[in-house]
Amino acid sequence: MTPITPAHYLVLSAALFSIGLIGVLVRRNLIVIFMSIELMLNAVNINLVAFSQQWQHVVGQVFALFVVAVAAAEAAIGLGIILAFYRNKETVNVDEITLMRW
Amino acid sequence: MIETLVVPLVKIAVLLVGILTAVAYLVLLERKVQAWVQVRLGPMRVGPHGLLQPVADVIKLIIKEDITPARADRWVYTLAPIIVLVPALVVFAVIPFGPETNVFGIRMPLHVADINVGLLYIVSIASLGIYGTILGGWASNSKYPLLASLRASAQLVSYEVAVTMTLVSMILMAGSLSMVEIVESQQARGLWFVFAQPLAFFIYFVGGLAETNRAPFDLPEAEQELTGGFHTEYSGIRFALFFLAEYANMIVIAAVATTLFFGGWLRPFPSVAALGLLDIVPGWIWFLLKTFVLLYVFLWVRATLPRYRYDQLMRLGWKVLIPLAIANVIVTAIAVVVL
Amino acid sequence: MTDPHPVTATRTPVQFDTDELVINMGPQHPSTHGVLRLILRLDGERVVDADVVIGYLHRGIEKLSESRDWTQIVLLTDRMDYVAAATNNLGYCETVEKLMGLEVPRRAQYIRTVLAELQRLASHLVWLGTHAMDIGAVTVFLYCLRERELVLDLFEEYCGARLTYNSRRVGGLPADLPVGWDRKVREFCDIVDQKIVDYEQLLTQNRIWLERTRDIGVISGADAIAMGFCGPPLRASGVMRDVRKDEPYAAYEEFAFDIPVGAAGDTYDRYLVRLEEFKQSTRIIRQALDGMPEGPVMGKVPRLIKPPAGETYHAIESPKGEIGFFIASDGKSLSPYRFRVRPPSFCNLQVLPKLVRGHLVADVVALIGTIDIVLGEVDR
Amino acid sequence: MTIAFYTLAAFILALGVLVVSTKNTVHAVLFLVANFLCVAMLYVLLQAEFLAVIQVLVYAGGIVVLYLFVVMLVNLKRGPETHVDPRRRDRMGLLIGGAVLAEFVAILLYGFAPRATGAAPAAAAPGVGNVEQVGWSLYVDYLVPFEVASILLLVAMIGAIVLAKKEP
Amino acid sequence: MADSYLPLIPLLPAAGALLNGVAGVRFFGKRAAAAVACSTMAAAFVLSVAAFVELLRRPADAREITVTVAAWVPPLALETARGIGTFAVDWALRLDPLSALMILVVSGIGFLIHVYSVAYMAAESDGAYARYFCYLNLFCFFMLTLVLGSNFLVMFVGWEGVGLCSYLLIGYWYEKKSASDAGKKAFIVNRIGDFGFMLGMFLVFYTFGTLDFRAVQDMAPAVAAAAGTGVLATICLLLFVGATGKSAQIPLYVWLPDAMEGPTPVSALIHAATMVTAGVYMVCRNAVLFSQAPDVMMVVALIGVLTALMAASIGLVQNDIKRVLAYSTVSQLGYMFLATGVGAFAAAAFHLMTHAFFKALLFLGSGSVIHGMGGEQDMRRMGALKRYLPVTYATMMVGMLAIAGVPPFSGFFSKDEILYRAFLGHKVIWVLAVITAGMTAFYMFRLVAMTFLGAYRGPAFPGADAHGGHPAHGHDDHAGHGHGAWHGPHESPRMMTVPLILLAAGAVVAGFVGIPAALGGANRIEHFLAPSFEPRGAVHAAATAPSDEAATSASHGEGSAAVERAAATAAPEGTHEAPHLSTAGELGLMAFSVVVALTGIAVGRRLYVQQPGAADRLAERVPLAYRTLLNKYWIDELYHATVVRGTLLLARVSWRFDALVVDGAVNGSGWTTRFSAWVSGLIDQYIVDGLVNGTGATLREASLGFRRMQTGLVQTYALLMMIGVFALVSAYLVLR
Repeated sequence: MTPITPAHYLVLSAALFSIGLIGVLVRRNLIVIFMSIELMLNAVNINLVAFSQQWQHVVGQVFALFVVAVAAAEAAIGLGIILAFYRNKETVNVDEITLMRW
Repeated sequence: MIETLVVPLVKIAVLLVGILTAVAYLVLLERKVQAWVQVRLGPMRVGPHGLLQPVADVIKLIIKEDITPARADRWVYTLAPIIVLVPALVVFAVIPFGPETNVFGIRMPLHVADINVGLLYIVSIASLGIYGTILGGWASNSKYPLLASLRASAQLVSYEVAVTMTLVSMILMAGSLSMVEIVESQQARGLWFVFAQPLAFFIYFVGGLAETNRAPFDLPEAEQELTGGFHTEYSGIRFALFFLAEYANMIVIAAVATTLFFGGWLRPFPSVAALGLLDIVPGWIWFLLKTFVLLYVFLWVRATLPRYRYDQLMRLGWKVLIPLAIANVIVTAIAVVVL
Repeated sequence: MTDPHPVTATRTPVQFDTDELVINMGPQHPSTHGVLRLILRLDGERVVDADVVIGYLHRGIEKLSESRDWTQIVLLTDRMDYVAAATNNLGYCETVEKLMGLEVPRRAQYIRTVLAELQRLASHLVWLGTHAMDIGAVTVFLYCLRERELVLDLFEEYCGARLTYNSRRVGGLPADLPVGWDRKVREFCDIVDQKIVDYEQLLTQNRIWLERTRDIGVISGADAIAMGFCGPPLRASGVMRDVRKDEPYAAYEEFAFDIPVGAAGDTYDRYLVRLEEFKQSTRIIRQALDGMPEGPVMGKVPRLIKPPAGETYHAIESPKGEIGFFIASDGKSLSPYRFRVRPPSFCNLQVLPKLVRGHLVADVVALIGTIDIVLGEVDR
Repeated sequence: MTIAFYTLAAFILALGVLVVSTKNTVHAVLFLVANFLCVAMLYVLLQAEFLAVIQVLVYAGGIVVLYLFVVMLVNLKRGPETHVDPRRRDRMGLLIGGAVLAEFVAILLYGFAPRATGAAPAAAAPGVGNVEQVGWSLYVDYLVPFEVASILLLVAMIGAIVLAKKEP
Repeated sequence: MADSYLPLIPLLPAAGALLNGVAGVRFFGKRAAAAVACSTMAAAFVLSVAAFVELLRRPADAREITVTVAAWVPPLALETARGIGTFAVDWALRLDPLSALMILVVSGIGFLIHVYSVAYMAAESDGAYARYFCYLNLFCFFMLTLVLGSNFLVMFVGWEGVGLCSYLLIGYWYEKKSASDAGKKAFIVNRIGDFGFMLGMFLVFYTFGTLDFRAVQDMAPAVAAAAGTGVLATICLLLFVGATGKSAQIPLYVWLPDAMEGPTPVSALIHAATMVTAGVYMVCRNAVLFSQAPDVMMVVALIGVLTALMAASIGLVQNDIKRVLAYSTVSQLGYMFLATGVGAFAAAAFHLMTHAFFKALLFLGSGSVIHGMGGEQDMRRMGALKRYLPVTYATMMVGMLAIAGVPPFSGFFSKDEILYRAFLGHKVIWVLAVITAGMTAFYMFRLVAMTFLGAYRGPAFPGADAHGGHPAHGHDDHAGHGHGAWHGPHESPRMMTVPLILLAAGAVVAGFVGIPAALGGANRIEHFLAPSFEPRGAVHAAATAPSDEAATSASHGEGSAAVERAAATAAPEGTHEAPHLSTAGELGLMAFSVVVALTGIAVGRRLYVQQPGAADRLAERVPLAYRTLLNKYWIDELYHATVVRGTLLLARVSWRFDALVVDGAVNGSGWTTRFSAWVSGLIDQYIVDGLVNGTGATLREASLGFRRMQTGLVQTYALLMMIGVFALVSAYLVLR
């Protein structure tokens, strides 16, 4: 089998990214949307690690680490918001959350 | 090829069988210990002095009717106990039972795998255990189990933080994440880390108690209050799995404690030459002995201490243990740098 | 059946919250000392409101007594507070004697006092065991029951029964003490004194125990009186009230003993008060045995007990608190016109909702234990 | 090596699709966890053990637990999802997703940055353990970002607490 | 002493006027009003005589009493030619020979006329009667003030007052339009004159710094020397204009003939004796000034003689009895001015006094004729009244002779004096004067003849004897002032005839006062008046014994009038006419003038008595001359055409000018602003607003479009982002 080249990883991450993207665009449940975002972030991480491995430099992994940190923060805050919103509006259906419109 | 494939598999097999039997007999041991404490005999009926009681239990649980509550989420319902048990067992892969010894002519280290992120591996796998509790409570689709599972997972999460902090301080001491190297560093220093870090051990032990929902922290399962905690709805084999998982976790905590604090397979006072004769006893016997002692303490505590109330429990966790652990880390860090 | 007490309907939700739960601490709950039903409304862990439901053990003792003659009623009193049957009998007999104005021989008084104190010890042992187990200390429960076995043996030796003694007769006692009985009692007292020390070592200084009982279910003296507390819980709140001292009956005035009084009125104080009562009871028993006079055990009592028309009320200090008997007879019939009992458990139980409000679910269990109620007495 | 990669890749993509497509949110969360574990294993393949463990510890152990919590709290009393806003353009979303994917692949296949190096250099086994390397670079080269990240996490923590706290 | 009661003289009539005016109109009956009026006049006359006597008692050069009644204008600093002078004027009255003469004339004749009016106005209603007497008294008050005024301003008050009263009295019968018109005409013409007078007064003050006559006279020679005669000439000219207005000389005489509309006694008093003479008095008062301006004197003289000639000529053909007398007054005034013009101030004053007598007489006579004829004034319907009004006829005859200048009547002496002086002055003037004298004699005789002699041409009346000519068709008089049904001409009641008789006596006697030296007379009056005309300092030949003025026969002092004929040795008075004719010359002149008079009368007799129709025939022969004279040289028309129409035209023109130009300008500017506002409004509305709204509208439309993009769905926004990414990436791919 052909040796695994970083390209393979990139294709994989692109695929994963677009799956996440579709999840964000299509799904109605806010939490699923958040999860799709997590997927997209993971895709990015895969990319980073793949490049780090390709150029034998650990900076990719460090950066991936930071991405994970940010993802954690984002998840915390996002869920907090969902919870607060749910407490007031009793729904997580993104279609019903249309307050911020003209 | 054989080395890399067969030996690990054999090791794994041995490990699994060993663990399962150990767990079973641990249950018996607990009931015996508690009985003695309470001026009674404990199970005597099955086998001499009730020694076969665990076998009876297992058979009972397997035979018993396995009910799934109505409208419960069948997949998750069945998955939950498995999710709880698997991490408990998987963790053992990393624990070094003994030094390089030859077994049946093959020199091999008495541990399944030694990965340089060993300790981290243990912590992360342990953290997966939470899912089982939560999903268990959730899947049974009734009020009390859900409440209990939320409470249990909250407890686990908070104490996991404390435990991890103590491990960090140990890593500082040992200078490496790999379990084997930790033990070797203790050997090198000729000092069990428990004496160097008594506070860390205490926090680790209390954390361990809390993580396995035992003794003073066994509120979620408190029979008296919320009718049996999150595995009320379970019966039969699934309940057995939960039970096994609980005890397996106990063993894990004990095992990790021994490796980290009590010098793994090292004999007491490893550096003291005088006690050379103690070397006769092979490393892994010491390991098992120390683990047994710790387990006994687990059981002993359960029999005596009353139960913490939930909020006291959380307060203890967050306001006492975690700060202490962090302080400990800082102190050790300074100590390591200075020494 | 429809829920007789639609608690949820009557009380409007204080504040809309996603997870306000209504939990039934149902009749058959491990820590409810019998068939007490407690409907709790929780706000997360905190108890917002509680409603006590009783009546599951109601046998209509008071109504039954109206169709029985005066001596048969003694049997009924056994089954009220089944943990402390002796005190019930004593209370009932003394009330009838008071109504009829009978004179009870001093030896009977002394024996009655010994039996009452033994009964108090037994009741407190049961209380301590269950209370500790509720809070998690399982082993303490076993120790306590072990001691209680000794007391039951003593009673069995005297009146043949372990629980429903039927140990009193109007006017005196059914029989005199068996030979060597008092020696066994003295041995028992020594064992109890020694065991009390064990319990104190086990619990009194235990961090977790303190954590679970200190400042839990605090009741001030004034509130205690207002709410109708009696017995150890009342004394724990700092109110000096003991029927044995205030209105001495049987032979109490002849013995020297002091009444333990608590300060803060929380669960821990009640625990300390009852622990102290152990010591006082053994002390009384020893004094009684030492000073046991000789003489008949049964006063002059007409064959057919027909108390004159009238009504009276007489209270004695049962282990749970002040138990009072009110009997009214029309003078003609053999059975009482009206027989009413003022049970201490019932009075202490009514405080429970106030005690529980604001505490956590785990505390509810401890609080039920601390007021030491027996549903038999509550429901009658 | 390659077999592992392909299986893992398949697993990851399958789980990804499942996460996006399942109706039951809890199942979605579980698939997500599984997905993360597979990714962790992928990292191990890429000799990024430390990151793998972190992935398991932080992502699987922490974040998804949060999701599970929220899902449970939210699903407690919720009726089925009914309201569909007519202005949704799901098909358009799908289309765009696909188009973007095609774009990326196109870029990859037809060579991307002028300096495409083609074959990946042999994965030289580094003398020093991966964790040590990461540790060094993290605390030496990227100390400032590390501190900033810590502050970020602190802020996030405070924010989450404030948001989720019930009014007194 | 005089100065105590001097102020009373004018104030008494004033009191009378006030009483009559305020109370009379409502409460007094006829008798009371008349009594009040006449008594006050009588008192005034008595006081005047007393003052006159006291004056006489003083030495010649000290005959001057000045009384300051009250302070009038507070001192006011005004700039004058000689630096800042204080303009301070007091109510000061001065009695000196001239004014004494005048007050005598005014109060005397005034009193007689009052008596006459009592009867004449009997037909009036009570209110009107009282009103009439109030006006009359008021007139006398003003006239006395004018005469006694010691400075220009007091005189001017009187001046204006008399003008007012003349207007009131002329327009007495204000219902009659012709009367009120005449009143207005008189007043306006007088005002024009007064205007001149005022300017003169201002100039006087400007040059002299004071208005007091005596002061002015003292400074006159010095000022003349210093400022030159130019200033004085203008002052005199202006004053003279005032005089012509008041005394009806050439340009401003037109009002007098129309003034006849008033009741006859009024005409007699105002238009014969007093008011008209005011002008002459004023000139005499300022004799010193005038003498300083010889060329002005010449002008005065010329105007005087021309007026006399012209008036006399008109008088020849007039048919209305009062009109004839009016024109005769004008001509006689011309004579007076002629006298002043030639420097014969005393002669002028003398003629003024004599004229007052016989002219009043003639007027009152005509009044009784009119009264008799039931208001008929046209001579052509009179005649042969000699039989019916014998007294009136006699007195009228005396008056006629006096005015004609037949000796020994007063008219002769005064007129002759003037002629003499005129002769000395300028020969041409003298000739004209003589012709005028002739004419005067003719028309006076014509008047008497047509009225009293000849055949009766009046309306028939019961008891008319055959002698009456064909009765003229009934021309009833205008204004029913006849009393009751008219029973033919009858003599006036005694109340009217007595004053006539007195006046007739006066007319005769008055002349003797000024008999010229040539005739052996002492020309007393000239010496009496001399001090008034020379500057104080001038000493002239001491007058011999005080010439006693022939006291005019006051009605009550009739008998006692000491008629002394003191022949004052007429020392050449100080008037400085150059040549002096020998006595013989003088006598010759006198004779010549008598001859002229007699011829006039003769001609009149021939035309009217002997051949009644002769006059008419003469008239037909020279129709043009006759018509011009009849129509008064069309001067009225001339004035009307020029002045009246002129002003009207001027008014109309100025109105049009104002309307067109001024209004035009104003409206025009208004219009232009409105127009420009309208235009800018248009611009603003269409251009500016257009722009603003335009941009607003376009923006709104655009934003509506975008709004649809904002659906509020989070995923829509994500979608848009992704589309953006897709576009970018594809761009990257394409462009790389």
